Amino acid sequence: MRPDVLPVMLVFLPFLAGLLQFIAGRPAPRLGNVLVGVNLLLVLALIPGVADEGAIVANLGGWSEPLAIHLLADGLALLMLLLTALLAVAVSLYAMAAWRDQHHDALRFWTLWPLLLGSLNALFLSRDLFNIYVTLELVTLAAIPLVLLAGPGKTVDAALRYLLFALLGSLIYLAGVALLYAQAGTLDLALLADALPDSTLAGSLGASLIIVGILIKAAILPFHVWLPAAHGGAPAAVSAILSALVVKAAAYLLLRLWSGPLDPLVTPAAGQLLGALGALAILFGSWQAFRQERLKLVVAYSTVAQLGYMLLFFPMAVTAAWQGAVYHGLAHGLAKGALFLAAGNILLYLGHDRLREMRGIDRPLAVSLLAFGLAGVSIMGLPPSGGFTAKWLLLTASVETGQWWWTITLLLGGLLAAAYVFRVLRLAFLQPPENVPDRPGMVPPPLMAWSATVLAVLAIVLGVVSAPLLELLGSPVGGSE
Amino acid sequence: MTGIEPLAVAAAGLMGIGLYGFCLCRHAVRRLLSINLFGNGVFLALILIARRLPDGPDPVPHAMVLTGIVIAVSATAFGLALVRRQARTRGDDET
Amino acid sequence: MTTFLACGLILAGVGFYLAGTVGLLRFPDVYSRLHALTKADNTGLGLLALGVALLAGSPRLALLIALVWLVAIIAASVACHLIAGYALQVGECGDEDDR
Amino acid sequence: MTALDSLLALLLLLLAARCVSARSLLQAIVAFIVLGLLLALSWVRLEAPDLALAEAAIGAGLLGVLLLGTWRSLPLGHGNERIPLPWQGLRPALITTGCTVLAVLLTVALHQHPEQAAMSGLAALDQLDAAGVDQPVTAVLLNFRAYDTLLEMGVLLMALIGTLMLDSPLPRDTELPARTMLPATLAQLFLPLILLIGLYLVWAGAYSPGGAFQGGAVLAGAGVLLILTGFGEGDGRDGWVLRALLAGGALVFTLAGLLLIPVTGAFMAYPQGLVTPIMVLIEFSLALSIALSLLLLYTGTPGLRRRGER
Repeated sequence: MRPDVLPVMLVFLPFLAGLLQFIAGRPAPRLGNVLVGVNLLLVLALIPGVADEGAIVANLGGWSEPLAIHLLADGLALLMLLLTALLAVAVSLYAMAAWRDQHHDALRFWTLWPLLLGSLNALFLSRDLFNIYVTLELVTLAAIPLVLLAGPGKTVDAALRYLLFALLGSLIYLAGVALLYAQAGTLDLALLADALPDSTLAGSLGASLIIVGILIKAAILPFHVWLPAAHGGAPAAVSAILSALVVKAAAYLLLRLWSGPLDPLVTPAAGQLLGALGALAILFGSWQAFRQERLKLVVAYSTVAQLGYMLLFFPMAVTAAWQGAVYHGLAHGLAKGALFLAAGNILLYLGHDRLREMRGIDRPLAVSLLAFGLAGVSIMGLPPSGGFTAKWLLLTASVETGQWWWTITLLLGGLLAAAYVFRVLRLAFLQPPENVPDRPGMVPPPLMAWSATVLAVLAIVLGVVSAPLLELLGSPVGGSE
Repeated sequence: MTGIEPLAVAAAGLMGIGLYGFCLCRHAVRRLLSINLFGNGVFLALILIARRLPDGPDPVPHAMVLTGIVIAVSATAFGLALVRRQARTRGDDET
Repeated sequence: MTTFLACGLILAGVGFYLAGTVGLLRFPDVYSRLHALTKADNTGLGLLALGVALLAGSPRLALLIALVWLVAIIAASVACHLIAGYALQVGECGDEDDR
Repeated sequence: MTALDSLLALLLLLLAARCVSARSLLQAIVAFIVLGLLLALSWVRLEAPDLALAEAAIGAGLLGVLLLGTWRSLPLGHGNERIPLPWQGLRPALITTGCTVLAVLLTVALHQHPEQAAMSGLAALDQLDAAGVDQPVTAVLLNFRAYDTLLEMGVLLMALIGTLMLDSPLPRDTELPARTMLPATLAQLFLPLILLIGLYLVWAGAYSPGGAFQGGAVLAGAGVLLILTGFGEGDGRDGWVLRALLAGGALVFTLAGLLLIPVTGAFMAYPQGLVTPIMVLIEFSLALSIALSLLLLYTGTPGLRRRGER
């Protein structure tokens, strides 16, 4: 089989599954689970090709260069695809148990989720500016109905706010695309860098609009206001997807575009500005996470903070920072997925997620708390987790470039993360008061508990297997060594 | 080409006014309208850009506009359904 | 000669439109506004269509313009009827803040 | 002709300002609809009649009806607000400054012309012969960049799924139109004409302005007319045939992409002899999907039925 069939399959098969599920009109979780399994196999099958040749390109439609749409699987895309595929398996197993008895919600989940998976794959594989716009919209419009699965009455405010910001963000992005097309005459990321004339106002303005649009979609600090309610209010499986993958997809685009087509347009000052936004996000998000009274909001604000780390690549722009930022994306994705799934289990058992009334759950929810703790290790950045490797790389970069202020940010961020993770764990392990009221909820089935744990273990393992993965990633395309 | 193209000013102005409305309006329908104003500005800009080709308008931006209109309208329709649902939920709460 | 006639017709049409618009802006209530709009604008549209049809030069185009004119006045009169009916039923709407 | 352009530009800006600043939400919506129609007019002048058609039908027409319907379903006075003027406080002043700067920069940027003409556009016009249709925009949408259109159909479908999850259909007109027979008669009179135009637009998209999007929008408009005049209404139930038609637009692309790999050895490439028939098939299933999706986005219900039918 030709290797370039694989990227095409990664987009089209999930779409096919989603559409068939929509037409069928009754939930088929098995189809969904087979799909995520096949998806993982396809991604794994991509690895040798990318490792040998550096990248696999598929031409859609067979048209010639400036016109055609290409799918590109390079190291960066492959790692994000791998993260998506691993999370997809865990989340699907979790969802199979979570929506077992709810016909309507299950049908909607199993329709939207394959479509979202296909959209995410399409986004990671895209090599075309306008294509990215459509996939961004696709991801958003699959994600918001999924948020509504928690009950439209409760989540409608959060969903509406999410939609408004997402729509504005993507139209600002589109305005930037229009300006860049006017200058370069092509939408292909690979051709854009060469085709753009040097430092015109239109080029710089286009690049800035593109970046601002993506920052809104990625919920970076001044634009984070829509995130906590949406991620905190969604069902656990959906929160995991949103926090680990959907906002990450936007952050990924920033890395992809900055180091590639926008490279001739960006300046060191812009890099420092983005880094400053990232640092603010880390400190503000962590502090907010520490102050929250509800578990899922703690985890949601933690996402605001953790996304900030990926921005620290931009001021430093060396290979170590590149690797650190991407690795942070992977580690955070796995750990955050585990945290949200575990939080969902706690919510299921208690019937609420108020931190102060959470004590005494250590025995019935031992496995879920194990997942929470292990994932917390990675979020805090303790060895030997994936989070540690990422932060170590970022620290190395900050020392290497002599930008000591990021070192301080990284250390403070780690401390604050430790504070909010341990706060949750301490409350969970406190002895219950004497007269424990009857628990209204149920002990989550093993499938739900273990799918969270598997993700958390993967987040730890990520710290051990870093060498081959980083080799696969390589260095930034346009950046300096 | 010299001189100012009036419709280019209109495109830029629509984007500016749309952004202004998004920042200052509170009601969701008004914000949706503002977003669509911004979008209309972008579409107008794309159509102006398409005219730069010497032999006939450039079909690529035209296709982008057509795709963009459908996406914007379907997302806005979804937003309006959310607004109706929100109003209903609030109405139920008050009674 | 034809061009001359067409220009005259179009100018006359524009004049009727202008009158209708002034009526819309200046008249006090819904009914008299509708009166101004429908009468003046339909005549204006007719004159305009006639003028453009003369300029079009081909019978096919002229026929199409006639069709456009027909559909437009049917739609306009039905819309007028509906607005008047609504006004009659609900009562006069204020200028601002009617709801 | 710059005078006319200037007038259009001025009107567009005034209407946009009105849309943002009107105190009554209804007036804001009306300003938005009029702006959409004027925008369509300006696009005709910019050699984009097919886009003008789409904007008038979808952007101003269908969205306009939907906005008005939503306004009617909101409680009295909902959404009436006076936004602060630029000099009334620090925040409005800052935002005004920012937006003005952005608009000025955009204006300058839109006047910067690069040396060479757009490569992709030239390539598209160059390879038009191989695309199976003569109309460049249709060729880009359905062949050169068919992948975008597939993803776009996905967006449409998911917006619809999301809308249906909310279970908030537009309220039915109960009081007004039933009093008079005129609209219903008019609808009966015009419906064949509208259907004809819709189908013609789909068909004509291959060689002249028009296409699946415009045709689909006009067909959806016919449906809206039927609902407004009381012949049809939204239904709480759906059937698999309807769902298949809704998914059809995306499905036909997906299948074309997957099934043709063994035939042509490429992705989303159509075999030489069959390009035109495949394009026609795609165009009609797209138009049908678009028409039905837009119509259901309008009603907010999963199904449709004739009025009074159970």
